[in-house]
Amino acid sequence: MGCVHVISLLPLLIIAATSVVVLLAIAVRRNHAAAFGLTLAGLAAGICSTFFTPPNQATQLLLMDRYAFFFMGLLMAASLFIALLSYGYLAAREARREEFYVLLLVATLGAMTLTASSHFTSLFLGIEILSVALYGLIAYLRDRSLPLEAGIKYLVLAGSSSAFLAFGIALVYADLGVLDFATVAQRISSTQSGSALGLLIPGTVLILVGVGFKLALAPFHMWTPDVYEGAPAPVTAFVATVSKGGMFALLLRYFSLSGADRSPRLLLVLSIIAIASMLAGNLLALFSTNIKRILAYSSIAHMGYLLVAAEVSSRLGVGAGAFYLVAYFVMILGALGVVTLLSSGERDADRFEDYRGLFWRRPVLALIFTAMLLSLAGIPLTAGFLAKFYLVAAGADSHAWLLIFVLVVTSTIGLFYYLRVVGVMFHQPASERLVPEPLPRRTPAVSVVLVALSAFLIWFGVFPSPLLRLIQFAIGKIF
Amino acid sequence: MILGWLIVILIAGGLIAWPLARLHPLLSRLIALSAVTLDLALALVLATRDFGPGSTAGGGWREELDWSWIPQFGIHFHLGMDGLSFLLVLLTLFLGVVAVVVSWTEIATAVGFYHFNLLLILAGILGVLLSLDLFLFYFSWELMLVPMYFLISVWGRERRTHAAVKFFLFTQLSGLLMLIALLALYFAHHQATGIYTFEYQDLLGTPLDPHRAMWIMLGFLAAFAVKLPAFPFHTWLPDACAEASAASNLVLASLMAATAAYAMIRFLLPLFPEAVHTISPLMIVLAVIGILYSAILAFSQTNLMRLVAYASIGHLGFVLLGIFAGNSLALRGTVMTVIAHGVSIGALFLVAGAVEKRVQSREIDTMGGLWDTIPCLSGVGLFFALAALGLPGLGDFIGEFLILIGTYQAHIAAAAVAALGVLAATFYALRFVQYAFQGTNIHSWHLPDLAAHEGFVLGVLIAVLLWLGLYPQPVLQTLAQAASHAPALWR
Amino acid sequence: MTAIPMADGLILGGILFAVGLAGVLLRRNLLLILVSIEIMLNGAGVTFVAAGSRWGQADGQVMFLFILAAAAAEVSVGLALLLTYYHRRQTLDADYVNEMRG
Amino acid sequence: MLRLLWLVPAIPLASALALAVLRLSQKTVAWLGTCSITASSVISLLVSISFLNAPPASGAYTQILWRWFDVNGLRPEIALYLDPLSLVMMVVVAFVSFLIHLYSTEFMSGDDGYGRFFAYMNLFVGCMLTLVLANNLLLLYLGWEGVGLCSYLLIGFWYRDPANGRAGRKAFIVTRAGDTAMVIGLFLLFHDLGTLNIQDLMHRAVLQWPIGSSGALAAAFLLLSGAVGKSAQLPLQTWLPDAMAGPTPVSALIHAATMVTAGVYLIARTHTLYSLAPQAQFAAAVIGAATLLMAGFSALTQHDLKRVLAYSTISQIGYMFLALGVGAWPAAIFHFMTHAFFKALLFLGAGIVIESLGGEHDIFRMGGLRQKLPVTFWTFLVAGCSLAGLPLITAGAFSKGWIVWGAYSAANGSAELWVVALAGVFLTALYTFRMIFLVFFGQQNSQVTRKPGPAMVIPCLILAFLSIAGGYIRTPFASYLSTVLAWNPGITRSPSFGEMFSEAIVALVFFLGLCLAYVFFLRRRDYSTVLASSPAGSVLHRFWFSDWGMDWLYDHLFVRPVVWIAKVGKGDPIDGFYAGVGRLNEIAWRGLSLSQSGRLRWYAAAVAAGTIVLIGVVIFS
Repeated sequence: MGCVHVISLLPLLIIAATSVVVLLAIAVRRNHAAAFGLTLAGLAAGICSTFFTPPNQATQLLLMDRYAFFFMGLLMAASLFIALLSYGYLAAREARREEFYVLLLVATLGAMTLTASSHFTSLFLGIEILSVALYGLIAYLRDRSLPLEAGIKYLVLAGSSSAFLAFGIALVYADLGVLDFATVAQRISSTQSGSALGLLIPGTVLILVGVGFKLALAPFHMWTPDVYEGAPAPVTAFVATVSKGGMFALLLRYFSLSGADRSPRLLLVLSIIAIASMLAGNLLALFSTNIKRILAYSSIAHMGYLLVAAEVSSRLGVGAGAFYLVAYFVMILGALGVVTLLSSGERDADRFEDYRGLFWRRPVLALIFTAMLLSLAGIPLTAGFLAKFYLVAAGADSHAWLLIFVLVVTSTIGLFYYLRVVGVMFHQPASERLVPEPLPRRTPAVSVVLVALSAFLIWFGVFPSPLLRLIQFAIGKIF
Repeated sequence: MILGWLIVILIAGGLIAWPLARLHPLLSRLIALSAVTLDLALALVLATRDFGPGSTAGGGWREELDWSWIPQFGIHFHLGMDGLSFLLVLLTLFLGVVAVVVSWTEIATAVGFYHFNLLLILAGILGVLLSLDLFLFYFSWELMLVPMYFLISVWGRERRTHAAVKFFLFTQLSGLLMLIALLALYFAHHQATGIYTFEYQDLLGTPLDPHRAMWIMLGFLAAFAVKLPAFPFHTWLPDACAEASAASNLVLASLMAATAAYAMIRFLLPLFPEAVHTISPLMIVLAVIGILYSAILAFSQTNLMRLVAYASIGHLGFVLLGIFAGNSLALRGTVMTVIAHGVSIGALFLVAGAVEKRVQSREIDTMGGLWDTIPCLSGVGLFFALAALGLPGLGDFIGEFLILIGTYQAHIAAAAVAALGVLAATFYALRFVQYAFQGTNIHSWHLPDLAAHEGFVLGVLIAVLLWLGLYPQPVLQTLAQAASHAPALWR
Repeated sequence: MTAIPMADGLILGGILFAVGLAGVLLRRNLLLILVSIEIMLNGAGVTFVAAGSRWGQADGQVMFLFILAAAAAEVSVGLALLLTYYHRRQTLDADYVNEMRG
Repeated sequence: MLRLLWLVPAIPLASALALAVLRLSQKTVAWLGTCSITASSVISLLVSISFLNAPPASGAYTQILWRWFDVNGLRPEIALYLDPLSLVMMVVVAFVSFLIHLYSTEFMSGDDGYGRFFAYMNLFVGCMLTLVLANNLLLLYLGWEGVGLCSYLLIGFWYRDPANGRAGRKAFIVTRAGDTAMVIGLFLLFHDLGTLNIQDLMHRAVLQWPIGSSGALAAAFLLLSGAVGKSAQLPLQTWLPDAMAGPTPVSALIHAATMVTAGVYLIARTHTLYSLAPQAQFAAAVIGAATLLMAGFSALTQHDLKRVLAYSTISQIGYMFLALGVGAWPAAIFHFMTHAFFKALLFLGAGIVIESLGGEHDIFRMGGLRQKLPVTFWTFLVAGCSLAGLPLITAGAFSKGWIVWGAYSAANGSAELWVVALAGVFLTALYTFRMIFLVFFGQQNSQVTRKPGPAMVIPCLILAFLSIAGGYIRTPFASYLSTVLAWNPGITRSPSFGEMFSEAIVALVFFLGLCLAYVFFLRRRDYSTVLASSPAGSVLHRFWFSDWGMDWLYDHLFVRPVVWIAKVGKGDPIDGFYAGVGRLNEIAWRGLSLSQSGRLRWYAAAVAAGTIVLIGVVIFS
């Protein structure tokens, strides 16, 4: 492992170092602003580093290519936004706020590892780093009962899913004797259950369980609403974006490695999972009255959509997946940003009552939230529209008609609950005078985040060309 | 370039009108009105420049604008106008002005946001009518939905949320089916030629095997049939109309239907001639059933807006019939009907809205004897009811007559049964007049008659209908110019 | 020392995994569930070691070490959470952890 | 002079517009409304004189105003066509309209819808003249629907009573049912012959269709349906008696003199087509014969003065259809003209009677008005005699005698039709004098509260003159019309059975009817009551009174089913499907929500179960 390898690992190193630095800083003196500032600086540096770090295969475990850098940049940017959201949120709630950033950085590091991993070992390590940090993050507000419950649920379920994953990897290893993606993918495609021990396919399914759990795909999705609801809003945003994004980047890479001739049986399993996720996610959210749960269910459905892209895995499919993920990050961060902003000191703003008539009280905030929801539903002028378009295009290109048909139908079901929320916000109070409330103070960072995300939302929705060019540049090496 | 301005002015007008309402609602209204009026003026400039008596009779796009938009997918911001699109653009802007004027007194809350939405819808409609790039078309098609959703759900009546959601779900699902079809066509074209493009002219000649062509056509048809709306996909319209304000209904029933009919003529028929021919018997049957069905249901409604909505569906049944009759007379009649239906049904919504404003109800049972107290409004209502029942001399008649006489050339039975629909229209139109305006004034109402701006708007609409009914030749002449793009259709 | 056949190792790993899974599903005490998860992980670890010995590679044992480390980290965080939870609710019954549902 | 032709329909239309839009005093309305029709009728007279003095070379004058539209071979014009037939129609329509407008200025005075009334009436006259003068079937159809609309508006003129509105709608819908068939006929004609211009159509039809060909038959039958609806013939006659709900001048103008004869005009206009379709023509004759009898019987039983007249109108138009059907074309048009005079007069007289009795319609509550309303009595008597066909003197006798003769001698004529026509004469005399005796003779039952003024009396006098004098122009009329509408003679059956003989029989039958009426309704009223209360008599009476039960039949056959379907369908059954889809989703949501129980072990079990299922899928697929 030479110097070149180390340099290619720069983004990972920066984030790892930042977490250590923040930890040390806390040891020296507790200061929320300082920890926050250091975190921002580290993340910003990490993002910058992705632009000029030379791509390289750094050891057998990590493939630091442009693809990885793109997703790392995306994850770090998301973390940056989440850090910005968290600052005001924590300041109002928790006495010991500084460790939050350490956990955030470590979790990000885990997710970033996933985007670069080309080996099952790094996959397992990445997931573990991510998970363990997440337990802490979810239950960070430990003197409240909901975060604690969410943390325990996540702990138990994520722990057992890790066990599934590890056992699956072990079975694959027992069968093939190798653990790097390229070889495994190629062997899975070429063997028609003719492997020596017949453990390959079950092992792969077990691995899928682990991956599916992280992505909250049906039927491994049940933790999602409870964790989303219980976790502090910024952490919910993290679970929804960074943790899933890293995993998805890995999935996309894995499938693109196996090329066109993939095992039909595995494809079948994936299709079942995708369809189940789309259906379950959208149906579960239909009449739910908790915003965070609705977002959780909707994220299940969105992961189902994304799985379509993964399954197609043509060049178009990978591009669509990447674009969709970016759009999804923007809108889910935006939506949870609004939730964060509206949350009071006692509890998060996740009930319908918190949003009733929001448009008449805080028009700008309501419109931003509406834009995010409509983007989730895939309505034009927003990034979500083009993302869905791209996704359906990828599916149509590969003649995955059933999948995209289910996608279309379920996303229409999905529109129903987004519109329910929108309808609640635009519900006109009968008698009250309509005096628009000003935006609350103490939240400049959140406002900046929301405005920026809205700008991205519209930008990607109307002039997606730059982003598309970037994505094509990033995935160029894979094919 | 002027086409770009048409759209930009509307969007800019909406964006300016929105915040200005904070200062004073009147400012917002004025900005919106001037934006739409300016657009209408521009369109009239086009009328004299490109479609006037001096212009040559040749074909081709009279105005065109082509910018690269998303080169990665071969998507262009490509607008073009011929006689067909011009007519409907004119209709859109004309009714747009009407809608703004009518909203002057009707809309009192969130005035800025209202006008933003209204102008955005108009921009979306223009986008649909002008795009020559199928992606841009789809984009504009979907773009209309959100502002329309807001128009219903914010400024509607009691059950507005339900109605708005229903509208949105129907149109969204059908739109997504069209998206699949559109992409299938896109890739089929790529397969055949190796070029990725959404360009209308390029896709026109895409070779498709019949089976695939049928499926792709069905995808497009789903979107158009729902938006039109055609029987049996119509049920969102009455619900939406029952809740939305009069101006929204004008946009919803008159203009959205116009876009759907336009899309069928512009895209469905030329892109998939064989598939359309195969399915046309079914569609003709649906159209005829729809005509009769909606007439009967209109007859039984007690909500004024709902009644008019079913009347609208009946007229749109004729539109569907004309499109699938496979006859150029019928096709010309279709365009006439779209225009005349836009004016007459739109006006009926306005009349219903004006009545509602006065008696504070949409239920026909609570009215009666209004002629005693508001004779002018009642007379105007009578006039538009007559237009709706297809009285000769008014615009609707010309369209329906051409459709029926064209249909007769190919499908005698369909034309005969559909002609019964004209008779059935008499039932509900006269019932509307009877229950709303005639009878005894049991409530002893003393209501204000038409205000100046209402009278002016409705008067202009009456004049337009008479003009369309007695001298429709300019319209048909302009339409003839569109023939060059799909000569087989118009021959 | 005779080599243990790989099949035996695999079967042992499988049994451990199954036992752990059954524990997770059947035990109501959160602490025991945590223990069961450890058993599952160890099942995976045993399988790795067995597979490694089949291929004559160190990779299996390296993975086992990673799994051990991960399990340790998980348990430490988990125990902390359980402790806090016990303080709040005075119980570790998993079936009471359902304030959120629907 | 001929170039002024367009003004004939244009002036009433323009003044209708002015009356509808402007707010005018009652006096101005009367002036404007009447003067427009005066101007129109004066111009029509001038045009006619000029046409008669110097007929165009082709025998007809066409004035193209503008091309309506021009698409793919369908190129109708807004154009007027003047030939002897349309000239007669135009002059009669314009002149009778003028008289009735004059009458209305007084009749309607004080009504709060005065302006509206004259606007509608002017619109009607404009549309009727358009109908008559149209050179193509589409423009004719425009006028056709226009008069139907005015009929609807004017029947329901007193809109406060829902019953009037109902009558108006009934009239409009029933006639429109016929119109629908007619418009399909237009489609057929255009499809087969490629034009809608009437003269071209007739020309091409002769060239293209052999006699009795299916195309000609279908077209003729379809147009006949339209005519039957508009002219209140079997089986679409039910609307006309109810249409009496409108103001009496409306009944006089629209439902007696002009609009209801539009069907006659249509068939006469397209008579070439009917010559190609003898079966259709014969059907017209049969319809006419049946209608004249049925309506005659119904008229016998009515109590309402205006309803008697309404059935009488139906019956008389039945004569015209009979004439058309047998091929006695000029007789039909001649009867149209005389009927316009005397029936308008009867209605105007009835209007005076009803007004003067304060709105009393029941003839059994009238009586003895001879002394109180002498002028009205005499004019009414003249008109009644004309209607019943007092021989040698009255116009009605000339026209009706002609038709009766035609029923035997014309192309499609037969002895059976002749007998029916004679029976009609008898019935006409019977119900006419029943009415006259009951209203004007006997003892006075109610008080006369209002006397007619000059504006109401003068039109009556003029019409009375015409009801007599109109008959004497029969021979010049026939020869004049012969260029476009020649008598279609049949084979002479028996030389002894000549026209004079037929006329003599008609006269005999008339007197028979008169005598019977005298006995039953003046001398011995109790005879009629006895007859009507006898078992068979009362059944027949009720049957005839209710228009042979046709209203009941249609009510059960069409109206109720439609209303029932509408009631059932109100909530839109199709929507039920979508609601079902919605409910299905809701059920799915409920089911799935149960799975989100919040319990850890359940979640873990789901993960395990999912894993097992997926492994199963992999292994067994």
